Amino acid sequence: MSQTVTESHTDGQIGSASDLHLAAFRFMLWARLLDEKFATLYRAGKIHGGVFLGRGQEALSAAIGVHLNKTDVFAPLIRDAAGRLAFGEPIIDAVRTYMGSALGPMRGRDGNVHRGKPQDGYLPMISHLGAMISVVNGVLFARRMKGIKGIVGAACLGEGATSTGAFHEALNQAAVEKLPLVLVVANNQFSYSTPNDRQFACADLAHKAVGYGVEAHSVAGNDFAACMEVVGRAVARARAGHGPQLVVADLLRLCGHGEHDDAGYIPPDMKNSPLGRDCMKLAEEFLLKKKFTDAAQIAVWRSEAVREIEDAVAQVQREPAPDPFAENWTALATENLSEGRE
Amino acid sequence: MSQTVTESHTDGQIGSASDLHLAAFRFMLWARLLDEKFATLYRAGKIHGGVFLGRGQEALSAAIGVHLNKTDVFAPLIRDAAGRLAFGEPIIDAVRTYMGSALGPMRGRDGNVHRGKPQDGYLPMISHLGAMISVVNGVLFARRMKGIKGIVGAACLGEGATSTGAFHEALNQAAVEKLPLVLVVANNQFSYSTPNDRQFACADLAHKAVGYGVEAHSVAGNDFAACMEVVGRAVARARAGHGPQLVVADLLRLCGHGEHDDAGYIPPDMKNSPLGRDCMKLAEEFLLKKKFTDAAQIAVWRSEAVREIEDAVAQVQREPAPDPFAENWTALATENLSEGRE
Amino acid sequence: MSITYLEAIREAQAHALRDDPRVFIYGQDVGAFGGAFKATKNLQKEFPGRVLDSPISEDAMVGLAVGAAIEGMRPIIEMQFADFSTVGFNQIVNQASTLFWRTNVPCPITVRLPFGGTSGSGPFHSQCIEAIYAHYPGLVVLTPATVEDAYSMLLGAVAVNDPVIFCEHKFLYYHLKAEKLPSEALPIGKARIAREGRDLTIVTYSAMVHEALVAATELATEGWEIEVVDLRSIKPLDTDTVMASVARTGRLLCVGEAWPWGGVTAEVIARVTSEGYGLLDAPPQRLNAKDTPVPYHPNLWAAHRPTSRSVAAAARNLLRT
Amino acid sequence: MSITYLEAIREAQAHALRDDPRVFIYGQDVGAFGGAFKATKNLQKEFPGRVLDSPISEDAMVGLAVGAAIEGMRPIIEMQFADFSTVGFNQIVNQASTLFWRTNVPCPITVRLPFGGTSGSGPFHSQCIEAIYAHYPGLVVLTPATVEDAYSMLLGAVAVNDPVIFCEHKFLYYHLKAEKLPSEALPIGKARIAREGRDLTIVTYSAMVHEALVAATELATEGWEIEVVDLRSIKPLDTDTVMASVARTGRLLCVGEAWPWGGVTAEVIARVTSEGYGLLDAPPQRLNAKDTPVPYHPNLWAAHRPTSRSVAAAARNLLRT
Ligand SMILES: Cc1ncc(C[n+]2csc(CCOP(=O)(O)OP(=O)(O)O)c2C)c(N)n1
Ligand SMILES: Cc1ncc(C[n+]2csc(CCOP(=O)(O)OP(=O)(O)O)c2C)c(N)n1
Ligand SMILES: [Mg+2]
Ligand SMILES: [Mg+2]
Repeated sequence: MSQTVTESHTDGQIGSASDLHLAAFRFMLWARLLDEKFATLYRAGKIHGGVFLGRGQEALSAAIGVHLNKTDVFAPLIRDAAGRLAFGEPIIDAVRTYMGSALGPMRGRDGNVHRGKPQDGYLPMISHLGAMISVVNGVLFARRMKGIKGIVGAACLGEGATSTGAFHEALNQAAVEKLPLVLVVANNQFSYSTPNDRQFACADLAHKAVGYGVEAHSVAGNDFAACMEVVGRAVARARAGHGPQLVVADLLRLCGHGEHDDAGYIPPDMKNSPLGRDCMKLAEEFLLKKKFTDAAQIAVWRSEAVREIEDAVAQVQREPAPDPFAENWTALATENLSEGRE
Repeated sequence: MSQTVTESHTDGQIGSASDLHLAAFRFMLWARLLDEKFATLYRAGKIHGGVFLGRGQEALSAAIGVHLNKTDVFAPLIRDAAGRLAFGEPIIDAVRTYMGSALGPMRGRDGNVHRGKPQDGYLPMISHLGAMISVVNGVLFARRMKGIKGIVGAACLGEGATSTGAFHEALNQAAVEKLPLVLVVANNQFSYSTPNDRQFACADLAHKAVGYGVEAHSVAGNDFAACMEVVGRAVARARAGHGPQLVVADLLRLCGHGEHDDAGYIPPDMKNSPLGRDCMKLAEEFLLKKKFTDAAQIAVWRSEAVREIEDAVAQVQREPAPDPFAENWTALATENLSEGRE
Repeated sequence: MSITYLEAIREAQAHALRDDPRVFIYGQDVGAFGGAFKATKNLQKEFPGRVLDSPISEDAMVGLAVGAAIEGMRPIIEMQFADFSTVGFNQIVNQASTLFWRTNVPCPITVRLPFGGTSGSGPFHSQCIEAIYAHYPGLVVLTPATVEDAYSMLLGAVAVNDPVIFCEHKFLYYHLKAEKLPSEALPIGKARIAREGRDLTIVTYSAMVHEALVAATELATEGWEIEVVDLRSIKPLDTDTVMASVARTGRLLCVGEAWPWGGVTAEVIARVTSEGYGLLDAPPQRLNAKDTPVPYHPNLWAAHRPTSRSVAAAARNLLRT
Repeated sequence: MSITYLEAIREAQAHALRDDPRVFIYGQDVGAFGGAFKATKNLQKEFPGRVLDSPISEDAMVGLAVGAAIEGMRPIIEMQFADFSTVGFNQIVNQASTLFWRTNVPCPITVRLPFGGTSGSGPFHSQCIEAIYAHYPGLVVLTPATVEDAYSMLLGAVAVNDPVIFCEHKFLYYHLKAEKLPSEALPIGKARIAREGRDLTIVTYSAMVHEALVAATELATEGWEIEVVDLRSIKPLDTDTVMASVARTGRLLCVGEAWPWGGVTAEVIARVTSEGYGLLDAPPQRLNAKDTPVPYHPNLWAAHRPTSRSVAAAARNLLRT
């Protein structure tokens, strides 16, 4: 997969709009199928701990991923399988992390959505919501000190995370430093089960921007074409030196908070409203209508994706589990300062 | 003093505008002179730890104090001697706290501006900026649960404190609960030595309100009449059930961060600008112009204030210091659960 | 009928809400949803207006509780996971814990921390940070190990006039069952002899009590009689019960699921050796988790925390000393 | 010429900035103003663009440092007071401390905490919370007690490839003076014998080293030879040096300015008694602050924390055992 899909995504340097859209769509497709595979494995008891899907949020997530270059910075959250793939994460890294493989980037130490490679500007989330934003700031800040220009850093979060002190401090910090931060808020109307009227009281989360002195962008988060355009614009503004950009996307997650949750708290009315439309379907319709591709091609991609995912899972299932005796059981890089090992 | 000044301030039920203005002015005067006394004591080495003045911020502080009733809630910060007096704090409580008297409300356990009486809705600040706001929310929330209506809670802070996560979480919480919170931000252009361009990037702090879904009020913080009007309006809006109110007042502190600081970082230009005008002078001019009072009367008040302050200090200086052997050295209300005492 | 540790926590809250109009519950998803673990299931329906969803704002959640406590209420705050209480840390350790000492106004809040390791939960959903809170003055820190204690100690926590950090172990939520809820209980602050013995005392708390009991059963087949002390409360810590047990057995092994530096095991050993030195026939020993974050993969997790097997091994070593 | 503890901290930072382009300083008022305590005086002028005022955002300050460290920088974060680090707590204990373990990417940040009691500073500007950080894996916690150590250990902290919590005692800032800065130093992680003796070992750190030394001098007039071990680093903790000292003296008194539950004194006693039980001729003892917030009034403050007088009294008791 890392080959097939990233082929057409040569480090953000994709020629035409249609190329970029097709690339994004393929990441969405791969992400949707990958998520579904994780859900299946979860139900089969093959995954330890929780499984968190991005179902319904792939368009937004892919849009941010495809607009980042390899030299940019990315801090995705739990529903960003699409953006992760678009940023260059090989499928096998996702599978290895979920399965706790010793060969994965997290070596079985952390799991599921907690994965990344900081040395590649791909920051592995800690669970505490809002906490990654200031870390993105730090990377951007350091790069500026080093004279590196033209890069951006994107951090994703849900609308619930905007209630955290960490979100506030970090967005303000980015604004004061005028950092090229793109903050993408997926407003999926619920944080876990909590509806927006128990989470915030502003008419529109995009209204927050003026209070920080940053630019805001609103978008229908399940409208693929709109996401591509609006997120693209936000990334371009940040890259051009206009400081932090706040993107607020309205949408619905078409799944539970995690696979243990049936999302019974989402009212049917809402599911049946425009908010509840599946971005995958809308994206497909858009591409077909624009004649960027055809149904046969999509079917080919789909089966390619399924095969690659199955292959990755099969491979990882043969891989060694982490061995506690091979662990050095220290949290310090400076081994001679570590203590408490046996 | 608690008599003389609070006489005309019968629990917010002051008859005419001129009465309220006069009351506020007298609190300002008392506060200015009290602060000056603390500064003198500090220079004489008579006070342990720091001394923090409200010089230049008395109009704003008094305005909030006089608009609160005794049954309201008040969480002042370090520059609120005027508001504290207006809310009903006896001078002697301030002096006892600064001098660490065993008879003061804090019994020598905490000092200087860290004073209050929670049971009277007068919340003693902890030092961590922003931390008192959610506590005010809690009192308001509890009173609403108990069916108590028509009250408001005010929290004061500096512009620097708006950068804290605590500020953000608490203001959002108040907005979600639609609590009658009045948040008074004294934007004195510096947080300690840090100028506003290193603190925030929005054009106007009042712009933050829309991002929380609360109402905003801006005012020239050294303009006595304006403070009275705007703060009065904000308190009335909160009391009438319109949810949290954010008041942003622009002004300058006419002193150091604490008495150890000469505020050399405040540019002379700024001091000489309208921002740097002394609210005491403006208030006096206003009262004289309006013929609410005359210079002779003000002179009388001033000497009354000086005498009361001197009396209070003299009294407290004769009072016992806290006796470590009389302390029970437990932090728990439940004595039988406390441990570690000797 | 049988009732789980988690249900006991729900029942205690229902009981508290029923008996005391000053009690309310505030936390993320605690309302209609009934909480991430369902510890408040149906409570919002049963007690309208008194079980409220909060924004994702741990700092403000605790701050609100303190304000409400000042006003005479007795709030229960549910943290979704103990690990997230670090974001509300300041309000707990600087606002709540100091209020009474500063002002003479009590601060009766209960902060529920679903804590401790479960398989596959990883570094940010598994932490045992009870010692962090116990270090600060002004807090009571409870760690119930049984269904009965989960129930009665939570009722006790709400009744106490001080801030209580209530550490409920997620590993015990569904596993642990009792026939019925207790009508009587040891007072808050007292430890319990979970198993009597005369050869060695294991002092522990929360989920590790059960690992210790399994180890004790195993060691019994080898002829050893192990006494297991369940601390129940780590602050205050019932030194008397611990000392009395050590006086009987002469040997002390402290077991904790938390990280090794400091914490309950160090505190217990420091107390026993400074106050009851002569009681010991062998050096006191301790067994903690390893000094790294809690790993995700079950293989690593099982090696990271003490288990009945490693407890038994440590006990055997100590018995041979 | 003489140099204070505070000046040593400034000099170490100047040195680090000069020698290593990856170093920068970020904190409230550290820029033109030179910091609340003047620990960064003139540094912004000397090193333009590398000493930056931050907003009042402790969480984001630490988060930014972690991001910069990922990018290869070596940031120094100044907390205005250690007490305010509770607001940046989560980024320290969950982000910075876990980064290397999770990802194999080091996190070389130094968080400077001006800590400890001074007269009249009260409950929120006096705290000793080093044990809170030491409890978490992934952090190094340093507590220099001398001007020389303030200098060399801060240089060492910046050089270490891990997050370092650098606890600099405010009481020592102006009081403590040395003739010159050292060119050599003990390695980070090693304790120091601050005074040799053979009758009793006092293990302590930071400002309490000086109280212990005064007590030792006083006890010398009574004929006792007290050995004082200055831990320097509380995590890692140099058990070997402590044990060797206790092996010589047979008696152990641990002194800490922090609160009594848990902490350094408990950890030291737990280690010595479990690993070197036979070395002790008397029960180990400890002396800590009282279990309340730190009081404002000097009379109360003096009774709250250990002083040379109470250290001497505790030592005398132990010598008589
Ligand atoms: C500081 C903090 N508190 C609580 C949680 C527990 N938690 C995990 S996800 C979640 C809901 C997040 O909602 P939102 O930000 O809207 O993202 P969504 O799941 O809707 O994508 C909560 C409360 C957490 N991770 N961090
Ligand atoms: C969380 C926190 N960080 C740092 C401090 C230290 N501090 C005390 S006052 C102050 C400046 C406050 O500035 P501002 O809020 O503008 O109020 P002002 O002093 O100007 O009235 C700082 C940084 C603190 N009290 N709390
Ligand atoms: Mg959401
Ligand atoms: Mg200010």
